[in-house]
Amino acid sequence: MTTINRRLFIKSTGAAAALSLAAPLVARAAADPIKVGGLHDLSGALDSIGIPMNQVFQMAIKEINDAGGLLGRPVEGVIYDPQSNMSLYSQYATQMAVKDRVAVVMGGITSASRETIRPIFHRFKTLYFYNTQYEGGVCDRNEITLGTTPAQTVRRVIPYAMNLFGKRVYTIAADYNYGHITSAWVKRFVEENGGEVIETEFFPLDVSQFGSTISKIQAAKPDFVLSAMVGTSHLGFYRQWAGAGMKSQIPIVSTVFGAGPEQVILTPEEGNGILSCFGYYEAVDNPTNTAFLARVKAAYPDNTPTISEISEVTYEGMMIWADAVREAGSIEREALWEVMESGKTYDLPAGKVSIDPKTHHAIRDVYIAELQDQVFQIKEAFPQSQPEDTQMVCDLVADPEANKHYEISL
Amino acid sequence: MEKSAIRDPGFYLMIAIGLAALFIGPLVVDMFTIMQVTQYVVLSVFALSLGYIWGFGGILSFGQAAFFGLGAYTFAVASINIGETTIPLILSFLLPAAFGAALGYFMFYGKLSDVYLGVVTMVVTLIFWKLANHTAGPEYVIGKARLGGFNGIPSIPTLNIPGEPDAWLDPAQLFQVFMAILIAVYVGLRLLIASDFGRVSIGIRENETRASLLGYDVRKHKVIVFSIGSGIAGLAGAMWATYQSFIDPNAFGMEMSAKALVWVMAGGVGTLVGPILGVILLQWLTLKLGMMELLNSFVVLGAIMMALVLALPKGMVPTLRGWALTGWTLARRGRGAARAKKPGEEGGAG
Amino acid sequence: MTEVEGYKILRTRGLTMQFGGVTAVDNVDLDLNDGELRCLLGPNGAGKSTFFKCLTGQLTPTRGEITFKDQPITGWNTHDIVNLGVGIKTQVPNLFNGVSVYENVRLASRRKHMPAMAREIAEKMMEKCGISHLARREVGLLAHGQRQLVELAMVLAEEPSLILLDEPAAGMTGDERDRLAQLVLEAARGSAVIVVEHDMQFIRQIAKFVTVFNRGAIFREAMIDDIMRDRAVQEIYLGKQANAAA
Amino acid sequence: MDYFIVVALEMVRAVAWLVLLSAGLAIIFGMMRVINFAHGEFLMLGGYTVVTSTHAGVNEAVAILILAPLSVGLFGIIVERLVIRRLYGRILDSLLATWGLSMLMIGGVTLIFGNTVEGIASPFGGMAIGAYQVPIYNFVLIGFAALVLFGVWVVLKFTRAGLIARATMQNPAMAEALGVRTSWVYMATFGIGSGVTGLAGGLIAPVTGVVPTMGVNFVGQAFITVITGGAAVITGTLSSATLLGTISQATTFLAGPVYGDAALLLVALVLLRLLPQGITGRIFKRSL
Repeated sequence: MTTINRRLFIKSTGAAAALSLAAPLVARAAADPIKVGGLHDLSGALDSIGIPMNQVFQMAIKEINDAGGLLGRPVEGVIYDPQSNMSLYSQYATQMAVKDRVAVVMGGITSASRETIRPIFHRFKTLYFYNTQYEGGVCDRNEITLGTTPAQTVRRVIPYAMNLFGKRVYTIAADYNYGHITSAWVKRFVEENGGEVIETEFFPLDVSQFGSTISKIQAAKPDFVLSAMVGTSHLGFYRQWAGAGMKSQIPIVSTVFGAGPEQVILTPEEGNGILSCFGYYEAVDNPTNTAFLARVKAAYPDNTPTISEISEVTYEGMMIWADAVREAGSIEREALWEVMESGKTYDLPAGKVSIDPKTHHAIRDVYIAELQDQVFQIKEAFPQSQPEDTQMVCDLVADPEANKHYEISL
Repeated sequence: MEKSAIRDPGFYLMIAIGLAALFIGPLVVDMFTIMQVTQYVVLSVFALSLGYIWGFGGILSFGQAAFFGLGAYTFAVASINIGETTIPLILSFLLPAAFGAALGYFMFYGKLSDVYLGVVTMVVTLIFWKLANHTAGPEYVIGKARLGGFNGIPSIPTLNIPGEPDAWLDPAQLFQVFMAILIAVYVGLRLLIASDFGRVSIGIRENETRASLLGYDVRKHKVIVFSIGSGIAGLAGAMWATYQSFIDPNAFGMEMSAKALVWVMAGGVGTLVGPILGVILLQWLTLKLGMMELLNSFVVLGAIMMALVLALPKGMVPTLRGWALTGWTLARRGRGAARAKKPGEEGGAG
Repeated sequence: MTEVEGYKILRTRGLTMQFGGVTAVDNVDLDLNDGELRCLLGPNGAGKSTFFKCLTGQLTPTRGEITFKDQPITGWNTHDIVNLGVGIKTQVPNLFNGVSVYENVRLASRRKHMPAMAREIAEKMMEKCGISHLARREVGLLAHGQRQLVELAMVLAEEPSLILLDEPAAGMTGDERDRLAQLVLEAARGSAVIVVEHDMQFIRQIAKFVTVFNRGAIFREAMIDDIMRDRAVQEIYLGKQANAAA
Repeated sequence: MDYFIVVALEMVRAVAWLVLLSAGLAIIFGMMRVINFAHGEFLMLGGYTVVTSTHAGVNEAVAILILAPLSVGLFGIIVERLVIRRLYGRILDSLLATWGLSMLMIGGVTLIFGNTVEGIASPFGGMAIGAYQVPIYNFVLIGFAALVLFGVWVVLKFTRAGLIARATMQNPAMAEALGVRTSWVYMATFGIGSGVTGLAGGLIAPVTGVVPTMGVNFVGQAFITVITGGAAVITGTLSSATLLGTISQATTFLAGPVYGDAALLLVALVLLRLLPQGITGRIFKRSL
């Protein structure tokens, strides 16, 4: 058993003991499950990301129940499949908040889906955990954001790569919010470190042919390519890059590669050597993670998901929430905020995580890793990185009513 | 089909059902259901826009989403800038209608027809979709509204009472207003179809050559029909934007156009009730499938669509009508066997 | 060319229609007096229907000019030509199949008249063509002869000054044909009429001056009796075009 | 200088790409007037055949050139028998039915293979043109695009089967009267169209991400190419692919991929306005 679970176990048995002393009236309430919502794409374009998240989400529920549930009540997952469709996101979010009256919701993958459902949960006062690495800037006390933001990742990987390869950078990015903001951060960090971004190119998410870009990159002769390319169409870039024999000539650094199952879809020859930066890799070396991965394997022996930051963080979300419920002895939002804002540090598979009370974003360890034979090897770790970007625009302590997604301008 | 609306009992039945839902619905049904039904109402208006131009004008558009999206974005941009919603709602009808007229002029005066017409409308939709997706950068701002690219425009205001920008409608009121719009669109289209203009449109659908050989300007007629349909689709887009309080480029998506086709097709081309039924049935199904953790929603939905086309090629409403008619005839024949055969109805119709 | 004097309501000069390498209408000069009833004869493929299509703007001629009521209408849109006063019954009836007979005819009369008047005219024309009892039937379900009458009623309801009838008698019973002949003669009292027909019995009932088409060009123009005696005309009808054309 | 060679090569590759994507669709649409909305998923199926069979140890070339066209062609025949056959002459119904099929296929492939399958690397590696590296595989794509068009041309022009197919498409009733079993001709045509699509799917597998939803990205381009080309399979596909491919690629080089896509769509729009029946509806009328 891992540390966190041993601790959880003691606490929950304590809670159970306390409950058994309580009046029979409470015992009846014990039969009522606490509902938790899971809103991940299980079909459609994003299912390859959503399905592992959902698997881990279900596993977390099972673990909580095996440890005796919460407040003496079992936890029940309410799972809907928004089918990679924004209007279904908004419907199911409403349904979870209004009809199912879930205590908390984990979910949303793209920023678009988050901005669809976040206002709904805000309006109906349903606690919401967004567990994806994203461009930063959400300022909403109702949302707990555990994924990494550019100030945590880009800031680390840029100097690392510049040290290794050189100072001239060619940025290619997906043509949407995330890509634009990330590339702005890239430019800033490259310049802060005395380098130069020679070109920034944006690609619509449905572009799958990159021949012209590959020629242009060759003409520009950068020291490395920084990719913030997203989605399955953009995978074509890595293949065509390798196909042109460029892999051995110009290295690739990515801020987002490996959030989904990219490293498994590319062959080792195509993927080897790509550098990336996340808050979690399977290779993170601590006993909590080893045990976590073993449990994932045991829970899904046939279809073991590849765990990336996005699914590990979903697990984190459930664990942090469960811990707060136990400590607060309540599922009320306000009580849980108080626990989570206390600066408590959680010992999780990804390392030590705490929640920044000003932004409700995670302060967490960040890793740089290199892909070798479809597995990321950790090169360097940066403990306790702050979500500095969101901190620039958001202070929930001063303004607890904030409800906005800031676009951080640089 | 050409039965005058004023004489058709079904017409009054539909209005009655609509009014009943409008007034009684919020009293007897819970808030969540009301919000769900609001969605069906919005999409029904959208389906009617295609049901009208296809079923009663013979214009098959694969790009109805272009106008839906245009209406939605118009409403979003205008309401964020103006700070109230009445003028934006009107604009979201007028602008798509004007654009529809322009595109219609381009197509019908160019004698495009058939599949080619479909593809041009589809291409236009794709262009909108691509451009809308390309507006992620901070330079794409209209007044106070950031277009937002792929992520779309969040925080679109809810409808307010005309003249009182701060009097926002609650979900039940929103439902009532939308229901009223749906009834108005339905009644408007029925009356339009029953009018001489509508009858000429039906004539054009039936035989374009004859219509022009009678001296009707087919091209002009089609442009008008197309433009009306575009305006209604735009209105539906605006309703969608305010209902969801956000809008993204998927409003311009192929899927949106295709869905409209499926609703109309499943419900029955050449009816107005059909598209509405199509929306209710298929949207309900999509929603339920996502909640059921069945195999995979796409498999089930795809199979149902194929089954619908193969089993009910005319759509639900005409098929049911056919069955009802056959049943009625059989019953009458059974009863009236003893009676003398009735002569066919004669004389002029209204 | 024509011997009959008077106001020429229709005039074509050098009218030519080519499809790729095929010349369907070849250099046709035709004059039609106001109020004249003209029959157009010729074997299948002689270009009569194509000629009609050129007159009504359904086809834009490759060369040549068409003048109707002193207006050069070459290249005009169909509906504009029709609105000048041309009504046509096409070879294969063009009808609004999904709607009733009455609605078909009313749409024709409604073009020029207000609803009440249109209704009256429509009913009168159906009566005239003997299809009142079919008024509420769906046109798509009628027999060919009945469809011909519906289309005729539509053309008459337009009250055109030039009526073009392309094989109006095809598919008709003897009674229907006699009635048709009466109708055509009556119509010709108010308008100019061109009739394309193969049915010789019918032609005899109505024709006076006749134009014969062959291979897209005008082959003969003469009074019906002369035409009937013309050996060359008989030959082209019997399919000996090769000799006759020489 | 070498940059211009690279750019020119890229344009040719873009044309070849459009030809490959749309040839199968063109055969089916041009000869049968059936719009196969599941065309993208047929490509996906070709890609999956290659990927899975390569992982099972089949030689890559065999998988791409033989297995992919065979299995997708066979699948096409089954689809034709079960679905398309009932919908001839009903363009719209067949469109809707195949749209359902496309969803069914996306869902079905996800169920069977899962949504993450390791792809195959593009063979042959790169070669140098001056200071530039280009994938040798580009030449393979260009070669096969030419071969597909040439093959279809030879079949239509010089074989009895091609003659029968052309006769059937021109006038089914007459062909039937002459003893042709038109139903078989349709089935074969659909099967061959599907097979060509399968081959294309196999050929693009090494350069794209093979995932169940990949078809969605291609189907639009394929349609526009085919419709812009008009009814003639070969000249239509070739002329519209050439026009659209070069213009969009040139724009991509000059202004970036968004404008490249937009240029492709605008050109298609203008062309359709000027030539409402597609390029071969007006020019090259008598071509195949």
